[in-house]
Amino acid sequence: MPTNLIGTMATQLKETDESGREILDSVVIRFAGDSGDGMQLTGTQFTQSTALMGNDLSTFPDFPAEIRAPVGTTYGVSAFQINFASHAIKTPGDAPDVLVAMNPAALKVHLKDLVPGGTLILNLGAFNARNIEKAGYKESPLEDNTLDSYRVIEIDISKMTLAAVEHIDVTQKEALRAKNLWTLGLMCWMYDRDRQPTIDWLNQRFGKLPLIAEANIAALNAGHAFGETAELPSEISTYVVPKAKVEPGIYRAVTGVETTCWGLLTGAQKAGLNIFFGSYPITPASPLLHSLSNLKAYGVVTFQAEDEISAVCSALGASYAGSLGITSSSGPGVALKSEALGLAVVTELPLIIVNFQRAGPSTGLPTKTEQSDLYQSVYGRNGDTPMPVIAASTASDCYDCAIEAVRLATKYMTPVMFLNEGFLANAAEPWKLPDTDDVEPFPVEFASETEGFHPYLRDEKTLARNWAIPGTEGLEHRIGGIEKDYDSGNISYDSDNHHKMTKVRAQKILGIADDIPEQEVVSGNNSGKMVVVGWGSTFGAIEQATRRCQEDGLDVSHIHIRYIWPLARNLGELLKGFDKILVPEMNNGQLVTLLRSEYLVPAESLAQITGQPFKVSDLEREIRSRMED
Amino acid sequence: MPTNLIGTMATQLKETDESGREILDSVVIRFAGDSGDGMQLTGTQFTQSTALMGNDLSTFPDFPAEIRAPVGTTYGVSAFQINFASHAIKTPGDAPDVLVAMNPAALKVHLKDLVPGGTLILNLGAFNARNIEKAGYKESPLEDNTLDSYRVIEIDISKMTLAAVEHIDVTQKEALRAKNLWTLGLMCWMYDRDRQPTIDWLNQRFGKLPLIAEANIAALNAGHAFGETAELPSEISTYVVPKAKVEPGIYRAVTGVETTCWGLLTGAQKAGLNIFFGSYPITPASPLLHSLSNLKAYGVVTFQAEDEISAVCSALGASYAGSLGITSSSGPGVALKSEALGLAVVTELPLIIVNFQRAGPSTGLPTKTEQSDLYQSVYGRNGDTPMPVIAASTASDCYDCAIEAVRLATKYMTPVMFLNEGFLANAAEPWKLPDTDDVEPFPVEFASETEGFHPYLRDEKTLARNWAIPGTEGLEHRIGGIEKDYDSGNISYDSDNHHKMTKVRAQKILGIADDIPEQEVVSGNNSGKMVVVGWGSTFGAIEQATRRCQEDGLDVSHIHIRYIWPLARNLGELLKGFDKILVPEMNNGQLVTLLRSEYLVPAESLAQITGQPFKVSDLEREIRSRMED
Amino acid sequence: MNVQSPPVALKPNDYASDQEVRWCPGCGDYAIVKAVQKALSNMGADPKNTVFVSGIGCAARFPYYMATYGFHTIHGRAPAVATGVKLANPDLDVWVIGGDGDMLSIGGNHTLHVLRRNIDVQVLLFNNEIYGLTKGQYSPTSKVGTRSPSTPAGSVDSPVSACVFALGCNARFVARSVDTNLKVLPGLMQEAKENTGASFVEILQNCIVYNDGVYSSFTDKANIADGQVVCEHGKPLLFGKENEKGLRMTPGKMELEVVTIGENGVTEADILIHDETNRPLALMLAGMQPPNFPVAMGVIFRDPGPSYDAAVYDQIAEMTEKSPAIPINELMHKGKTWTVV
Amino acid sequence: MNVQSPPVALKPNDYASDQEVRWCPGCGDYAIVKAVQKALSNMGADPKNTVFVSGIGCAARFPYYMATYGFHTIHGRAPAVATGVKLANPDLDVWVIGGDGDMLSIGGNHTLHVLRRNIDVQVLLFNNEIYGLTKGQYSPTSKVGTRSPSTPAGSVDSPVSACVFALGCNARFVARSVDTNLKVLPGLMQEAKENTGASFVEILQNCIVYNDGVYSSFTDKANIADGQVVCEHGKPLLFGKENEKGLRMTPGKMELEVVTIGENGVTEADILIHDETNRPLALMLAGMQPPNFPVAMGVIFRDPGPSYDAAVYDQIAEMTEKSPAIPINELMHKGKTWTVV
Ligand SMILES: Cc1ncc(C[n+]2csc(CCOP(=O)(O)OP(=O)(O)O)c2C)c(N)n1
Ligand SMILES: Cc1ncc(C[n+]2csc(CCOP(=O)(O)OP(=O)(O)O)c2C)c(N)n1
Ligand code: SF4
Ligand code: SF4
Ligand SMILES: [Mg+2]
Ligand SMILES: [Mg+2]
Repeated sequence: MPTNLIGTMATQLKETDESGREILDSVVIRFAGDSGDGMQLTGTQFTQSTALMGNDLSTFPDFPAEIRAPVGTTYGVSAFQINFASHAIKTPGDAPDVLVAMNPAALKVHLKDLVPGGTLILNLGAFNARNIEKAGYKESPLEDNTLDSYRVIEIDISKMTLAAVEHIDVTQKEALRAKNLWTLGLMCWMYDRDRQPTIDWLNQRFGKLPLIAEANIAALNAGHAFGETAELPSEISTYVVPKAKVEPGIYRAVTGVETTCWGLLTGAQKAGLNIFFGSYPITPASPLLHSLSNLKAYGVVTFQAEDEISAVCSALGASYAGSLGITSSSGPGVALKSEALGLAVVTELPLIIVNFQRAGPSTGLPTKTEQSDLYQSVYGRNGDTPMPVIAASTASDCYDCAIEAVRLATKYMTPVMFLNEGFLANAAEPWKLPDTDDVEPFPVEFASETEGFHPYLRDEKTLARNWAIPGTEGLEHRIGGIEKDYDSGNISYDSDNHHKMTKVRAQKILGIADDIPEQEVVSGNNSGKMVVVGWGSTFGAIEQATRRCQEDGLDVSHIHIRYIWPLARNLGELLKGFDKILVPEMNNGQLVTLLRSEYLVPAESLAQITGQPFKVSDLEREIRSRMED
Repeated sequence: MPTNLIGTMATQLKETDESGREILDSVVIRFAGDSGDGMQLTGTQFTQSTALMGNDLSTFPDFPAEIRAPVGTTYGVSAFQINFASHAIKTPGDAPDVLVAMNPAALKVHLKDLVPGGTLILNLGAFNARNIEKAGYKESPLEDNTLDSYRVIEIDISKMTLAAVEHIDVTQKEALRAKNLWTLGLMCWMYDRDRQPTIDWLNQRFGKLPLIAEANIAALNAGHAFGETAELPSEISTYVVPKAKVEPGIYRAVTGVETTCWGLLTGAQKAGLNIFFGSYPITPASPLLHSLSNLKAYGVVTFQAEDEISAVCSALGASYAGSLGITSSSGPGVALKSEALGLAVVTELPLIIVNFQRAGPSTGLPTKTEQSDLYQSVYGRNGDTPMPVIAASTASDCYDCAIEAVRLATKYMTPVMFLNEGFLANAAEPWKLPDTDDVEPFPVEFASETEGFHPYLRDEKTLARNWAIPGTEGLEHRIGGIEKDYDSGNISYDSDNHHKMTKVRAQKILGIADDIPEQEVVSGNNSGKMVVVGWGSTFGAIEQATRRCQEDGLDVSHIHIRYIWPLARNLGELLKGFDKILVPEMNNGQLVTLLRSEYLVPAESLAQITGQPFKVSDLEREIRSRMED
Repeated sequence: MNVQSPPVALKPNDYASDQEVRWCPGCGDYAIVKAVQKALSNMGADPKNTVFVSGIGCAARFPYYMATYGFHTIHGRAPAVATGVKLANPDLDVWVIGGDGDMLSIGGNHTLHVLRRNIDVQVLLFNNEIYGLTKGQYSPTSKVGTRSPSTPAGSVDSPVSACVFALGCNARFVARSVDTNLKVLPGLMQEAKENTGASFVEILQNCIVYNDGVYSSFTDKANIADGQVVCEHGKPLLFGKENEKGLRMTPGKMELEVVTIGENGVTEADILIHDETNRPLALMLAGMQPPNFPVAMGVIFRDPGPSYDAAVYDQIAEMTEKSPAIPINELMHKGKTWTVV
Repeated sequence: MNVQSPPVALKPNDYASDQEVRWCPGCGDYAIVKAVQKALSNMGADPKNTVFVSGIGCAARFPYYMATYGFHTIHGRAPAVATGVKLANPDLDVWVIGGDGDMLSIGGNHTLHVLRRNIDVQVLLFNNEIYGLTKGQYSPTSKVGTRSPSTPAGSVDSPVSACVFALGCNARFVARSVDTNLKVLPGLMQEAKENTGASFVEILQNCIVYNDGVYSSFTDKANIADGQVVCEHGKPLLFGKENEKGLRMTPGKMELEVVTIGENGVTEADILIHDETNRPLALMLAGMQPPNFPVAMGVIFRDPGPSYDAAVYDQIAEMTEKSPAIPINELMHKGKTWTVV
């Protein structure tokens, strides 16, 4: 893997605003602590406030597979990184400028990423001998030279929190739990974030436990007050990151799960169908099941199946009956669905499979992200069993891809594989709220004409078969997994017919290439020395790295592929215009295989299989070095 | 699909032997009748006799998915084709020279394949109005000009059979059932085949029902006698097909199931392991389960699991415990195994998956052959999950491939996908019996050294991990599907470790390329105008077609790929030496994708997805036409 | 969905599709398809609202022969597909068809869950104690010692009883009959259909090719009277040619025994009255095996409860009433947003 | 395989691996792992011949914490993997571990078949009525109305009872206990181990994070006496603080009822004696639900039969004796061959 280069530090202008806050262009902060320390919550609240302040931002939650690992262990450390800026940004940042470490284990795991000279905020209260040993330190890192090259702020946050909530009638345990809010308060002071959204949220969340709400708010305010009043080391100052200039509109912070959910809902409405969602819980796909479960008022039926096979089969059954069948899972669960996907292909029913990819193979690293199910999506079935595959790049793109998946599935009567990623599912970004009216409706027309009807009657143009649903008088018919006669839809064991049907199924999917946009170049020229071709969530990192190279005068372009299958009709032409094709992927080289076989272009793989997003600096270095090859 | 050209007729020398029989170089006979008419049995017995006569031969059984479809229907027609010759042959023949049609439906289905001027033997007894109508004929084909261009022999075989067994105390139904043997007797007369093997077989088969045996033998002899005595049309003569000149040795007629079974057994013995075979019945893979079930005396444990998932999981469990775990299935069943195969890859345990491919997608055409699971084998799993894939070309090659699969699985501690085909499973060919002593043993050494042991300790050269089995003192350890630490084998969520482990798993499999033979050219030059690249059961047809072109002076070579993954180390070099690369496959173009992406060579697909083997003539025509492009 | 009753009464044959039936001559499946067609006709079922969902196997060919909607899916998954069909449109009348391999081997888990959830479908299991379509391997219902291509020396694992399994899965309607019992089968189907929730019907079916006569010890005409006992709620569990035999609880034990009225002082009053709502009793009845016991037929257990599909739609209605759908645009604007101008 | 007993007696702790335990603090799984270690120590189990096979879930992390052989497989498939382990080497002592999701949701079919086949393994199902590892979705054992991330308005499908299901699957050893019952659990494990064939043990386990207190109505100290009844073969089914309550069959019905000795003329003689070999009784006991009934604990059913693995090897021995293996070369030459010179 690419060696860990030192991340790019936020450009520090050393300008100050009217209130004396130093003005920063961008900052990367990482909160790290025990799984029980509430780091995800802290990060999420900080994100909310930051979003409301008008910064552009990107986040990266990184948590252990254990639900609640024993306190103080390194594998129990949970982290949340946020990058926010006064300009448009696309990644959660390579390396934190600020690291908040709530205990020694968090320090142990994350210190290596902090930029040299970066700010380190430590909860002294957790640095007792036992925790230090548990984290695997021989000596206290506070007492040797471990922290020499950082700006260290040591605060006994635990004690401060206890003091702050002393007057409230909660247990010591409950009081201590508020220490993440104390920390959040301090960070709000330091970066001038509004506490009100958090206060509102706490009041709502703990509506039935007002004392808990009160304790948390007290801690939040105390942390803030501490910043204002305490004597902090002189190098520590307060900062402001001005609003980013972004398109006008109404914004909210979203994760890819939320936008996928809304996109599916929008798509279903545009198609005029009810959603049936059959799924089986699995990390990181479960949140989509959870979100859709709350949308019953939209006629959404969610079904927690007994396993992934039942999940996909029930969704297919629902499609047969006239709903929009959707299923979702992650790699291992999608593997289990493969046989049924063959049935979906052969019965030519609409179906959407949302795959939130995670690090594999097998159980792998369930909470880490990866892009390693592309092969499975395109090729992973018995027989000649093609289906469209589309992949989302950002949380907002998830919305559009979801709608597109519905459009293709219903228009072409086909299962569609929608490749999502664990990273997209969890990470938050600001999203300019779309207007559903901007999406052209694509209403489904069920078959009703009995004259000449048979279930495999095809539309001449799309080659889609007609969709006749139970309940329709006169269109009673039988479908199934055995090959069907092209002309009657009955079972057929005829040799030539099988050839014809295999070809028409393939042709139907390939024909979609005429119904999707031509491939565009994200940045750079339409031909030249090098093109970096990416897909999925690496979009931001690749774009930033290519931009930096371009700014340096390098002739490198960026192409981002959303339609994995079929590929855009002009893609081959486009790729052939470049001398070098570099394909960075968070897998061992999968899209690169597809490009090579389709276009016979000498595309090269840049594989990073760490379960972590690419760092812009790593990519930039790699682009530069490969250009010199 | 390639249009149905008229097949090549057997070269008729019109020479005769001393007894006046016309000497033929080769003949293709097809027996066709109702599923209940015993055509498979007739074919198999004729094959036995032919094999014992010393001809080279190749067969193609083709039967319906129905167990016993209603009498007289076209979809209930079962056929068996045999090609036998006095020279080496490699395919069951493009088109029959002789068609035996036991009823109108059989005529309806198969007449189109008979060569013009070919011989047609009809069972008049079955050509009643009802059957003629059932077969979909408007008028009796005997009475219009349907049969004009053939040499037709109409015999009331039903009546002849009844007469022949009149004196034996069997029911009318039982008597009529013997009509396939009457037909066999006639064919034995016509082609000078020995009836004794069939008589022996009948006596053994119906040991407990001597009257049935007697009836069948009587019918067999009557058919033969009829030939000798009846006044057959003058164009019909008797023939002889002299022995083929083949390598000296002891031969038997075998199917790919038998040789696969023996190969696995031989491999296991060479490795010093017991076989555990976990499988779930599915067409056309079940016969392997049946064969292995009879080998209990060899320490073979066969387990009919509740489903394919349990089949593969139990086999993996058995490998963990120190057996050679094997599972088998066909496409849909292999799809179900995909998740567990990921576990096999990550736990690095030996495992063999035998996939008897059938026509897909989904249930498809279960009894028809196809090569469409190559994608699934190479790419069909979540995550980066590589495994070796090897494919057999003939029944005898199944034996060698099975041994090779065991060798690779145990030496490299990896699951191995062994691609077999329905065609290979069912078709018979003569096989020179090998001597197991010619196979170098490759005994497995289980780990026993406790010093420094951890479960993922690797052999430096092969990169295989050591295999420590339960029962071994001091090597107690835990494995599983979560990523493991390279250095300790414990669970590891470390990012860089995951990258390293993914790479080493891929490297281990790619390294096998150094342990397999270099790719050779089957026929033709090592470089030139065109190479036809095939894999699997199309070997014979491709070789024959290429040979014919070569004999015609065309510069075309034939490469046959047995190692699908990893590919032979010199393959890329070799392919680049040809101007054109044509890849005929019984799928919609799968190997061709692999070759293109691996070597960036402009390989072209020649797809035939009819569930039927290639015809030599079709291939030949296609090669010629593509050479002209 | 616009569900209406059909304009004219349909005859059994009107429910037959135009596809030629492809089972082996003499296969028990022929009788079952007839029985179902008769049942549909009796009930006046509307073909357009009737859906047959099957897995893979000989039994699973069933839908092709019905002039209704039909889905021939993949091996073992029919209950799962049917669940989706029913949840998408609860107005449909959904039948699930499969063999013993389909529903108890590869599909056992889906059978468990469709029964446990009590989805309002009829599950018809054609049990021939063998894998027909794959040419005769033993199945999870085959008796110990079954010789088959995969168990040439006889099977050694004890079978599962379909009805006992269903009872353990919390099924609320469990019945059994025989393929050729055309007198009883249509009525049983109707009861299954009328039951709210999942109805499980085991149909003992003769595979003439691979397992011929496996049930003849109690299904051959001469053996029926002594070999079968018909369960009718509230009626004594009597059987035998003259109804002279019966089942009773062995005094002092929770165990069934076969007694003859008039022998050893047994009177009709001693005979157990069938209580179809008693699950332990049903377990005993379902588990009875020849030759020591008659085989229990009819509705062995019935204790209806709310169906899952109805509950799902009730909940949807409830939630919709509580907070009705707002336009998606508004939905997305709910929560914290900010405006950039 | 060279199976010997270990040289020195091992203490419970000697069965603990060096891996840090990663369950949530307070999780019931901690107690179970201790109980198993104690049981192994009591039995003098040999670590090298002991294998723990698990699926995926919190429970399924179990093998990592044992200093024995262990295989952490994939979700739901532990019984299948264990089947292969045991059939490959019947001398091994194989334990199967999984949660309610692992063994009754995705893995229900394998659980059915490992029990039906009676493979000599111990199946320990840690039932917390929730999906722990995936953060709290309801499971097939969750009570109706369970609010969870996937059922925000409450679940509507009725659960399956693990022990009732096992009984329907023809299991021959069915027991139940509670995670924290360290007094009883090790002994129960030992009985499970000593049973020939598949032993099914449901362990009610508290998930402190997602389903805390789901069993407290009968497992909290104060509630144990009235909330649980311990099944012991041949002993009356008594419970309550003073053993003053008991179960009896409602006179004239096949139904259990709770009675108090001394009330309404009930004496100890009226109390049902537990017969662990009676499956219908076991079904009744296993199905008892609070608050109207105490929850049945201990060995609810035991009726050993030959194990599948033993039968497989017996058959191998028999077939080998009948026609011993000949060299493969000879095997291949059997049948019709011909010689070309
Ligand atoms: C995934 C998969 N596995 C296996 C098969 C092969 N198969 C088809 S039907 C069948 C079992 C048939 O038995 P049963 O369900 O009892 O039905 P029957 O034919 O006896 O009516 C099997 C194993 C398949 N089609 N798909
Ligand atoms: C094929 C597959 N599907 C889904 C998952 C996700 N998953 C992991 S554990 C689990 C269920 C956990 O519940 P349970 O078995 O009751 O164990 P517990 O965590 O409660 O101990 C699920 C759904 C998976 N790992 N693999
Ligand atoms: S094989 Fe058996 S079950 Fe299948 S159609 Fe034939 S008789 Fe019926
Ligand atoms: S989530 Fe529940 S079951 Fe899992 S470890 Fe935590 S407490 Fe235990
Ligand atoms: Mg069957
Ligand atoms: Mg659980």
